[in-house]
Amino acid sequence: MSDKRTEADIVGKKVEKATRGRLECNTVTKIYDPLGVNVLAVDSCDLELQPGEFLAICGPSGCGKTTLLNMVAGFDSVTKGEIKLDGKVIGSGKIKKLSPGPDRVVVFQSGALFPWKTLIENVIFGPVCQGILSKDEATKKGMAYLKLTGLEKFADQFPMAVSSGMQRRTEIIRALMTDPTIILLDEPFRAMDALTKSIVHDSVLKVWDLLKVSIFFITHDLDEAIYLSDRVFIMTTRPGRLKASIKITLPRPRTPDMMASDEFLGLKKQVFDLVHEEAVKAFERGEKEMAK
Amino acid sequence: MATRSETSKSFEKFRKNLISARTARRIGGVAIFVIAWQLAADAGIPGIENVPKPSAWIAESIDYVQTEDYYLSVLGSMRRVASGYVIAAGAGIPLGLFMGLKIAFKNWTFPTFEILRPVPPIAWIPLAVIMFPTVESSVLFLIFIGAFFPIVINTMLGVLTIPTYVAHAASSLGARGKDHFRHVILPGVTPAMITGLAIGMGLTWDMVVAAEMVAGGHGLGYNLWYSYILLQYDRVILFMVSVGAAGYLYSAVVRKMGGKYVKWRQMV
Amino acid sequence: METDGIMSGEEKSYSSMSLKDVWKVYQSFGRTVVALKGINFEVPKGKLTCLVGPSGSGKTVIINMMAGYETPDGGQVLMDGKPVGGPGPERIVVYQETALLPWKTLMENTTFGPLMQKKISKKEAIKRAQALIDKSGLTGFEKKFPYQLSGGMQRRSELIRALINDPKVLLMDEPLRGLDAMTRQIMQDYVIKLYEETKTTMLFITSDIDEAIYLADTVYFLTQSPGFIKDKMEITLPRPRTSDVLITKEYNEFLAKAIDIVMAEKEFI
Amino acid sequence: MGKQQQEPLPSYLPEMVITRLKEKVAEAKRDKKRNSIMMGVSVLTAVLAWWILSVTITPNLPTPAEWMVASFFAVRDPWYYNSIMWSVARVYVGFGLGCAIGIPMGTIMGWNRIANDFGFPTFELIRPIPPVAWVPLSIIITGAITPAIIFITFIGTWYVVTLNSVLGAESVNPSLLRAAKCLGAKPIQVFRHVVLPGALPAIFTGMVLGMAMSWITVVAGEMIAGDYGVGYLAWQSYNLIRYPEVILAMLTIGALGYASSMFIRALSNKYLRWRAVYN
Repeated sequence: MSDKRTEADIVGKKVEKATRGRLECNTVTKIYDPLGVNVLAVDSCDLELQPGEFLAICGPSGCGKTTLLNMVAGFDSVTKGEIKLDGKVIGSGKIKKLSPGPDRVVVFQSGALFPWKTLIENVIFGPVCQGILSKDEATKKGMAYLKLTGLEKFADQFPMAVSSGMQRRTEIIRALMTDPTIILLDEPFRAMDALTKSIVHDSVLKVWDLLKVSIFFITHDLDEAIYLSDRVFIMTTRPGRLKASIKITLPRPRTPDMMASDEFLGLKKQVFDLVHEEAVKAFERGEKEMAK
Repeated sequence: MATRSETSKSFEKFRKNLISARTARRIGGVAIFVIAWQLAADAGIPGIENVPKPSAWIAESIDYVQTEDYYLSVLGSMRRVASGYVIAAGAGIPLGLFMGLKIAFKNWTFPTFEILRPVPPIAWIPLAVIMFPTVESSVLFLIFIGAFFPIVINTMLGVLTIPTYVAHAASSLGARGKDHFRHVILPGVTPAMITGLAIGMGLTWDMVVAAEMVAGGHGLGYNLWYSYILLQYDRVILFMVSVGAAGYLYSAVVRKMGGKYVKWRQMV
Repeated sequence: METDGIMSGEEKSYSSMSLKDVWKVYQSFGRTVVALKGINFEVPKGKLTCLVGPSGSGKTVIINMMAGYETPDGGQVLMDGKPVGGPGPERIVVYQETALLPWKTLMENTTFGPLMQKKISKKEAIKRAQALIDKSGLTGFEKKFPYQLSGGMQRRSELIRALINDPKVLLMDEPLRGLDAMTRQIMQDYVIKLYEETKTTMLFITSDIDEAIYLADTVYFLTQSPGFIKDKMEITLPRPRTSDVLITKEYNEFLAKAIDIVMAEKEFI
Repeated sequence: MGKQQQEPLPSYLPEMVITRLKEKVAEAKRDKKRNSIMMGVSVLTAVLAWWILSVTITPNLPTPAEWMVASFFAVRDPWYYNSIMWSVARVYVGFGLGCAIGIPMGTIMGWNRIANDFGFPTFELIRPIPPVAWVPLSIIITGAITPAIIFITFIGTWYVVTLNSVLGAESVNPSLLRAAKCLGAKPIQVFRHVVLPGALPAIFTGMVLGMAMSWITVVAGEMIAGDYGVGYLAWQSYNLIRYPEVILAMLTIGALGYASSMFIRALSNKYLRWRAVYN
């Protein structure tokens, strides 16, 4: 790309104020019925995500975070209650037909790049499939995004031939290419070593700041939740209920050394106490369940 | 909060008819196949018209199955496959283990083994008939060859694919020599060995049918070819189905016995 | 957590280990890869030492050499001053992937060491194993196979399988990797309690800086290949350590210092 | 390890390490030499065993010397190549049909539940019947020898390829299917861009097994009912008591089988390049 325009121009000018991406969950409930013993997985969750907000959900394993995300994404049906995105109902007790769509894209925990497509082919898959961009328009836009996160050198590599950090950044770009109103991150940085994690965090923050897209992010790691998000919701162990929410007052843009600041420590203490007792309860119940 | 009974009852109904819908489709699929066979035979499509119709075939087969002749041929083939297979397993497993464990032994035997392995077992038929005096011994040898190569190669690969960190952990805990073999190598190799035994069993039935058709004597393969010569087409199909059933039974036995030894593996 | 199961009878004698100017070079297809470039570090007796480095920086090679599965190309691996021989029960490794024998139940795995070394009778081995199993909260799982245990439980069974042999040094290669953050936190406390009670000499390898600082007395920093020890940090946090030390000022100063050391390697990822 | 030019060793390596490296290289050379000697010994022992067998226990087995001489002439006879052409043609037509029908059928059955319900039970009923057992029925249906042999080769390949395609399609990572739906892909696009490529590794395994099975069925068909081809050549040589040609035909069939599976493996390496793992 010989022309000298900065990537922002190609990617679209920096969005000052987000206008879309308002997510509302009112008394959302999910009841599973494996083998006839019905299990209350998510118990009347009320949640509101403002346009362009970076929201994190923390909670022990098996507390229903992923179920909530699946309901918002349209992979799981909602038993009771309603989920609205920018006013349009995308999930409720009445809607049985599941319809995941490009307006709310999921980045998966174990990574879901198509191994048989190169990084650039992965990135342009969304717009080309929906027919909103021609192949070379999508490629130009895709390369601009890859350049933004330092991956343009690896555009023609296959996912398995690049490091996990690079795979994860490509997957986030692939999600952004379809101009979603909201991005759902399902513990995408799990089992990454500290250094790779901090680099991927910076890429996410840089891209979020540029596009102001709403982000719904579930994780186990408290530091990550506080460092990245504007608000942190704590979920109780099963059945998952939203127990409390903490406003993160750290200034933007965030830098790694903020993690050692007193303000960060104070927030971490609050979140830590809320989550720790839930974690121990879940841990004991988990062990007993295995013992049967 | 949704009342428990209301939601679970509807879900119960949903789950019950979901299962019945699937079984209905499955039976439907098989029924369509049989009806198509019946209609095609009636309609006189060039190839199919001299194939017996299912209705006629079932009637004819039921009384033939009770005859002693049929019973003997099934027993004959099954006995041959069993004895050939047992010899192949008896010889194949130790050889596979040795090739996996001793590099020198592997270098000595593997090249010859690799030259002979691609030769399809069926191609051994003429040589078997030349080398072995009686028909029975040559058919037995052919079944042995059919099962021998898969068992040896899979057992050897089984030894080589035991994870190194498990073997390391065992040796650092003090397992040496005979203990290391009994507690690490043998259990570690079992899944691959069972795969080899299952593949071997599949091939033996191909071998026994071909060998009996060519070298003959008695047995399902021989009768299968012989009924074709005598234009008794419904017997041809009956013997085909019997070979399939016997093969399925033997494979199930191997899988069942194998399953007992791999309880520790996650049922993937 | 009383300690009768581990401290059985005679006083435990632990040893120290050290690496003196150790080199490891691999040659494949004409290319020479220097994995370790003159490594020097100490695992002092009765101390918990951590080694931190990005994934793929030769950490596992160091553990394999200390356990005796590989030999260094240059320099020496010493235990109490003497060069180290082949693998043995005095230096036991706990790996990142579970190295429990998949085909043996939890009880059979735990008693495997003593039975192989034929030092104590089967009855005595089962008694000691049962004590360890009860203490690590695995009661009731004796007959389960490894695949039936959760991640946290598999790690604890590996630790007790090692401890029943009273190893002189316990080598751990990223044992908590892949566990979710909650289980990992609880497992870190378990390792600390284990160390503080028995004072076994331990080497704990990890790619997580905050885990290393929380656990260790000394932390060594290994660079991307060619791997060499870039820096060393003495952790003076008080013992016994509990999870509220994570929120103290002092802990976070160590953390900030460690982040700078590690961040210098940024362009490799 | 091919003869790569040795890259210069990094300068900062101390003396001791360089000598150790040289030792390792020398040791590797010695191992390689010992292995190749072992291979030679292995082939020699096989020939020796064959010679002893033919002299003592099974007299009508030709000695290696007889075999060499007879093969020398047999290879000149055009009939030999004619038979190879016939068998190869039959295999590739049968194999081609087996894949052309098996792959789409299997992947669709693996991906779509309704298709699976209708098609799979019937497939499972027929599958235990060994392909060789189809010889008589295929002659009845097709009427002539060559179409019958092609039909059973088709059956042999079709079984294995369809089964592996079903397993391949079923084993596609569900997150990939969800990711594609998330990105707005319609069902057809999900099938073409995710299910088919995802099932490809299993399909290629099926093709390798299918190729081996098709050689088994073609040889069986030619031996039992054939008039041309390598299988017929082997059986005919037996009838004409030309025993060395029997062994030659056997080894030829082995070589043809090996070459065909190499061809399929080469094909799979081209299509599965994306499987090369990091560093």
